[in-house]
Amino acid sequence: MAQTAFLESLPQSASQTKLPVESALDESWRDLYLKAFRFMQRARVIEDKLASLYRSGKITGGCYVGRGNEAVAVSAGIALNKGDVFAPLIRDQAGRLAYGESPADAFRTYLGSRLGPMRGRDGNVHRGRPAEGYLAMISHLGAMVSAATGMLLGRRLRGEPTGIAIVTLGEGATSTGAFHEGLNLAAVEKLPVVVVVSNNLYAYSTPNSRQFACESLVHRARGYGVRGWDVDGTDLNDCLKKITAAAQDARQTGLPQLVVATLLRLSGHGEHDDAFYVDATLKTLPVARDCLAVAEEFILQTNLADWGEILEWKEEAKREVESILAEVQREPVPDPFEERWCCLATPGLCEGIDGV
Amino acid sequence: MAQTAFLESLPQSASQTKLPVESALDESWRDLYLKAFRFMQRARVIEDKLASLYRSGKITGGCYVGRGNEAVAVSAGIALNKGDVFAPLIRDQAGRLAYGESPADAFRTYLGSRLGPMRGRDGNVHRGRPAEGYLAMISHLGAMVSAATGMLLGRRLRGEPTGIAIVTLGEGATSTGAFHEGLNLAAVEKLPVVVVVSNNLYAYSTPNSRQFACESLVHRARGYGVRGWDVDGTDLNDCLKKITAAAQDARQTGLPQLVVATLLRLSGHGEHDDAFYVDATLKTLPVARDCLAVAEEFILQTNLADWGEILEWKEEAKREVESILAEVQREPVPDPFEERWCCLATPGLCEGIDGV
Amino acid sequence: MSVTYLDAIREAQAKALASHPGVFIYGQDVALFGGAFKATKNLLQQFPGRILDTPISEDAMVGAAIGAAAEGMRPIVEMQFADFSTVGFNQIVNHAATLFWRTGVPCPITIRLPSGGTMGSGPFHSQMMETVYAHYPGLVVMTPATVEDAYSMLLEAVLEIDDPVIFCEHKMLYYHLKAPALPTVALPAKHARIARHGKHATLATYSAMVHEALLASQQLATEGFEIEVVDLRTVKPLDTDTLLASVARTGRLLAVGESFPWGGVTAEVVSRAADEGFALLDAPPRRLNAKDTPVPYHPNLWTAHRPSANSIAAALRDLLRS
Amino acid sequence: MSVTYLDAIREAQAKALASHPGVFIYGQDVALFGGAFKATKNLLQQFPGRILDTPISEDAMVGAAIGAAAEGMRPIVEMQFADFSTVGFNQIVNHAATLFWRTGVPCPITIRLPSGGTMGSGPFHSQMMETVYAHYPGLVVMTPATVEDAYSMLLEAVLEIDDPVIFCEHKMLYYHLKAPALPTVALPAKHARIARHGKHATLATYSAMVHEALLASQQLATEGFEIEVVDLRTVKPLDTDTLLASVARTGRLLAVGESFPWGGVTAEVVSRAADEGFALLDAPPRRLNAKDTPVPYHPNLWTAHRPSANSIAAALRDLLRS
Ligand SMILES: Cc1ncc(C[n+]2csc(CCOP(=O)(O)OP(=O)(O)O)c2C)c(N)n1
Ligand SMILES: Cc1ncc(C[n+]2csc(CCOP(=O)(O)OP(=O)(O)O)c2C)c(N)n1
Ligand SMILES: [Mg+2]
Ligand SMILES: [Mg+2]
Repeated sequence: MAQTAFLESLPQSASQTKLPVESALDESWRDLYLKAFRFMQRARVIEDKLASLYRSGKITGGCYVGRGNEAVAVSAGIALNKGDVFAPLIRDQAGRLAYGESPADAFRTYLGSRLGPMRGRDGNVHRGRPAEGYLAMISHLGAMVSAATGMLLGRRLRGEPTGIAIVTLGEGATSTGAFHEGLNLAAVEKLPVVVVVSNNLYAYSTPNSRQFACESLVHRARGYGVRGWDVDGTDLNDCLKKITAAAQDARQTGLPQLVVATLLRLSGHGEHDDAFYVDATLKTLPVARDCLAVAEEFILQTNLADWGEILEWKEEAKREVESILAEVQREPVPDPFEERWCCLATPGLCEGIDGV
Repeated sequence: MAQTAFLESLPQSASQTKLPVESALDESWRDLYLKAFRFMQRARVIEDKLASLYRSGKITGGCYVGRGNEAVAVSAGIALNKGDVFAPLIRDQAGRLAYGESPADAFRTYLGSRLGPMRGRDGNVHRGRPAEGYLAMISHLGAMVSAATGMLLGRRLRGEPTGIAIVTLGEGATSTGAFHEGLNLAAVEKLPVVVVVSNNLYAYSTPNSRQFACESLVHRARGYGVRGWDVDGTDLNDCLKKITAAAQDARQTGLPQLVVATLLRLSGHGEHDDAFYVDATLKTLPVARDCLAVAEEFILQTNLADWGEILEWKEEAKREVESILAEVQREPVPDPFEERWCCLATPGLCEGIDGV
Repeated sequence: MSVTYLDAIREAQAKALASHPGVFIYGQDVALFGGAFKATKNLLQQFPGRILDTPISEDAMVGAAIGAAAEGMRPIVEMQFADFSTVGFNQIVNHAATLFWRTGVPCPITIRLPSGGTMGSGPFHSQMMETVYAHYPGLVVMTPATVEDAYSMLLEAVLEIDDPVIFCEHKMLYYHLKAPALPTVALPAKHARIARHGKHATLATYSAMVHEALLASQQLATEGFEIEVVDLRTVKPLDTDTLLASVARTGRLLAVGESFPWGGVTAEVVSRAADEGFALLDAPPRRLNAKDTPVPYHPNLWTAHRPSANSIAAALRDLLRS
Repeated sequence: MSVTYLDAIREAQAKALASHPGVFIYGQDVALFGGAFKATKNLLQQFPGRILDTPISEDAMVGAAIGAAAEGMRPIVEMQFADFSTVGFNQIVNHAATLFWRTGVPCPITIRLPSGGTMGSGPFHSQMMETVYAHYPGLVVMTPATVEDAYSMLLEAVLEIDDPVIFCEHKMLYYHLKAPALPTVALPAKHARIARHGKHATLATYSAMVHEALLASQQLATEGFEIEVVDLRTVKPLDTDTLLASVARTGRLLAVGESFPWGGVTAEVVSRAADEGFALLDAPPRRLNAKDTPVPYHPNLWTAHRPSANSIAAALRDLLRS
């Protein structure tokens, strides 16, 4: 797997997560941290539930979780304001929650509820509400970068404030032409699009060594003329600090940013995948730390909360998620006889339907 | 056109073309320089002829010349050995000659001769002889990067020496997804593909400001993990030195290289285009120097040859080109009744032709 | 004064820009340069800031248009040549075409494809692409053949249709096809049009081939046959009613297209006629397409590659004899 | 022991790798992982260095395969899903498909497209793409329906055909379709096959729909009608002879496909039959396709979206009544 050089380039011992001194004393930072943590916790609960629905055959198709990616995801979601554009991908449950998505929508989309945003037409992680700035990914990786850019472009052309956009991707998606064209376009258009790449060391089974040959993907930033940010994806402190700073920079300068976070994917590619191919050595390195565990430890060490509180939050999340799921399971699923089988917005143009 | 910042970033006075001291005394360098110069001269003669054929209506379709790009092109062609892979684009007449293409093939392809490499099926700059490592570009920009990579990959898989590949592109082509995927693939596959970008400040009418936002395209090299070379495209010395060095490096390391040469396109995009949109200030800057004139001056200054010799070479080239053209004009053109109208290599599979 | 097909396209865009603040034009060399074919000439001066040059990034151009459309804009994307839309193919067929159906948010973008063959343009600057786009649900595919249609259908595409429209404008018609003036009334794009009335056979076609068809019909008229020429105008949706009504009058059908022969409009037309209009047909319905090779560069080959008035006339004679 | 359709694909690749040193496999996750569907499982161990994982770069994957093919290799490109080939579309239709015609250098690459719908796969992991590829000159498009064909046609594609082959393998058949053993003799890929003999109507179809067609024919048999099922096997070139011979026997034709309804195989089949076999038809030739929307995610919708044994049977009854 020719991972050796890369392995050596990774830190061999955990860079002690340090409480930023300025922040330790800063109440609003503590609030933000705990808020983020609780979204992460909740996302993990939701995804554990999804995985168990999948295992029990209640989800048709695939099931994808963001285990290990929560710190990055939540930071992206938290950095956004209402009305900002968000284009998440498969590992962003925590970010979706932080951005304001109802926990119900995950279940609705996986279970195909007619009341969900996709109404059973599209499923699992392919969900969003574009009318609210929340894009629904298509599967083709990289495609959302230009779409998010276009949303901001549309706003600017209309003379409105653009807000910012955050688009998330895996490192594998950086190999697509769409990623390149999209980021370059955002740079040329000088639009505040923050592209957050989670380099979780694998794209499905493919290691970094077969994905790119540069030392770090963050070195790509300069080649697009955008600012680059190198983030420890296992450390919520680092993620929150840098991703919110990148978002802030985008807001202030109106310019794109490229964030590259490093972490290890702590699941299979999907729940069908046992990830046998993951290098055993990698799993022993700091990059393999579970960001949720790291955050828990940090909270305890710094007395942001005690163990009881953490457990209580988790229990609360579980109760809430259970009850939401129970409701969603009672929601109506699509009825083919009620479908018009017409996919055009314009009246009168559907063949065989509109009398055409 | 928001070119201002960019204009300021360009050198405001001609960086004195200096004869590299080591080279001035080096006979083989002088020979190389003069050889390159004569290819450039000859390419200019061929392209002037093509342009006049175009103006007199003898060429159907477009006509594209490499005026201003000769120093880059010839250096690429000269850096290649027989059997190496060459994937030139529209401004590479000089490089094609240096690589070994017969001057007749340009005319044959423009005039659609049945004896040309494309037999009237494809035209103008879309020509090559892939069986000899010489790829025939498709129009879609960027597409040739991965194809050239694939040729080397094929050789390596067969256990043969790969040789190197040179792929040329304009800066506009760097905005394509194909360019990005291709260069990244070459880097991942660790194949000696030299990508030579001529940033001639315009892509058709589009200035750099609407094409990319980085300070220099050469900064992209690091993001692919390849070596980058920054070249003055108006100076044959610089082009020869760095492009042959890049090729040499590719041969030695087996790794890709990214060369970015800067110059101004000294023609319209095609002969139909008067290039009214080119910034007048740009034309006064060193970047607008005609590489052929610069080389002439250098030759005279350093006594590599005298004016009489230069003129005689040009006249010789003219005579030769005239006579080649006269021959090509007598060559047969395609006859639709002799065409099989079958585009498959496998016998028996063409619908309506092979009894299928 | 007369108006060319190209003028009509420019004027339609000018009118659309003037009528709706959400309209903007996005493409390579469309701003100061006015487009490779000058379809946007002077629009930048009239509508500053709304005609934008893009990098050579067809995927991102379409992607950005989709995003802008989701925000209520009505972008026009100009492909420099139809052939280059293959590089934006994914965004068109998988993103633009599915957006409304998936999310309920309409995607009103118009993608202008300078299409079809002209001499010496070769395999990559000559293609017709209506076939591949019409295949995908969620797209409307227009193929105007006249100056009037170039104008009114483009206006309808940009201002009235809330779905992605693939607007296949034929490069052969740009400069040569003229009309006395821009139209003031218009047939909705979804209706086909009888371009010439006749009774002996129906010739269904679209885009530049309409003119070859009319020439062929003139030839046939001198031989005593009245050919009814149906200009399909829009190929998705396809106006089967007008087609069948014509076949009902004539009993014979030839479908002509400039695309490659496998699949495409002629297959769709003939198979609809055969299915829904079987009893109306007095003879086998026929097709005539370009040949099954890439579009050749040399004029000798190019002329033989695509249907022409002569080859259409020959096919009609065949049809009338059968 | 029995062999699945997927086993057949793997074994064909193993045999091709063993037979010709120019064969290699290029695709995402094909090496150690053995492919998203395990179509290349264990091949890396058997053929070290010849099964290569690629970055997520469909355009470059195909481009590289073209270059390698020009050097005499015979690459197999695995798309992770057929749907993702849209991103490599340009290299396939404009580069691979034109190489031989333009330069005289053959381009023997096989592009494997895991195609078609399975429940819960949604709009972007379910598509059939034979229509768009068959439209382009220079490509051969295979759509095997059986374990035997998956094996022998893939072998023929990789080893014998010197042109780019789009190999549409159906994901629904991967695990469930079984045969007792790999075939030892094979019908050349360009020939259609009579999958069931009958006399009352011809049902022409391909890929997974062959099995729905056979089920529907069983239903019809209990009602007294013998349906002849023609498995087209390869849709470009299309075996018109076998098709017409069947229509000559039955006088009736239904063409069924899982693709979107506009254009495509069913239009090509019906229009060829109507043109070349008009006199053979006793009733209007019919088509049945998927619905004209993206492929839906939820099983309720998905089941209704594509043709099924039941909807085919209904269409047959209709056809037999007409
Ligand atoms: C263009 C394209 N090709 C292939 C795929 C199939 N695919 C889906 S996810 C995936 C791996 C993605 O890896 P990465 O981008 O690193 O994200 P991660 O799953 O690691 O978060 C692949 C290959 C796709 N979705 N799009
Ligand atoms: C994918 C694609 N889109 C558009 C075009 C049309 N086109 C041909 S050349 C050109 C400009 C190329 O500019 P650049 O790459 O800078 O090369 P230059 O002409 O300046 O040498 C364009 C837009 C194309 N060939 N391919
Ligand atoms: Mg990854
Ligand atoms: Mg340029």
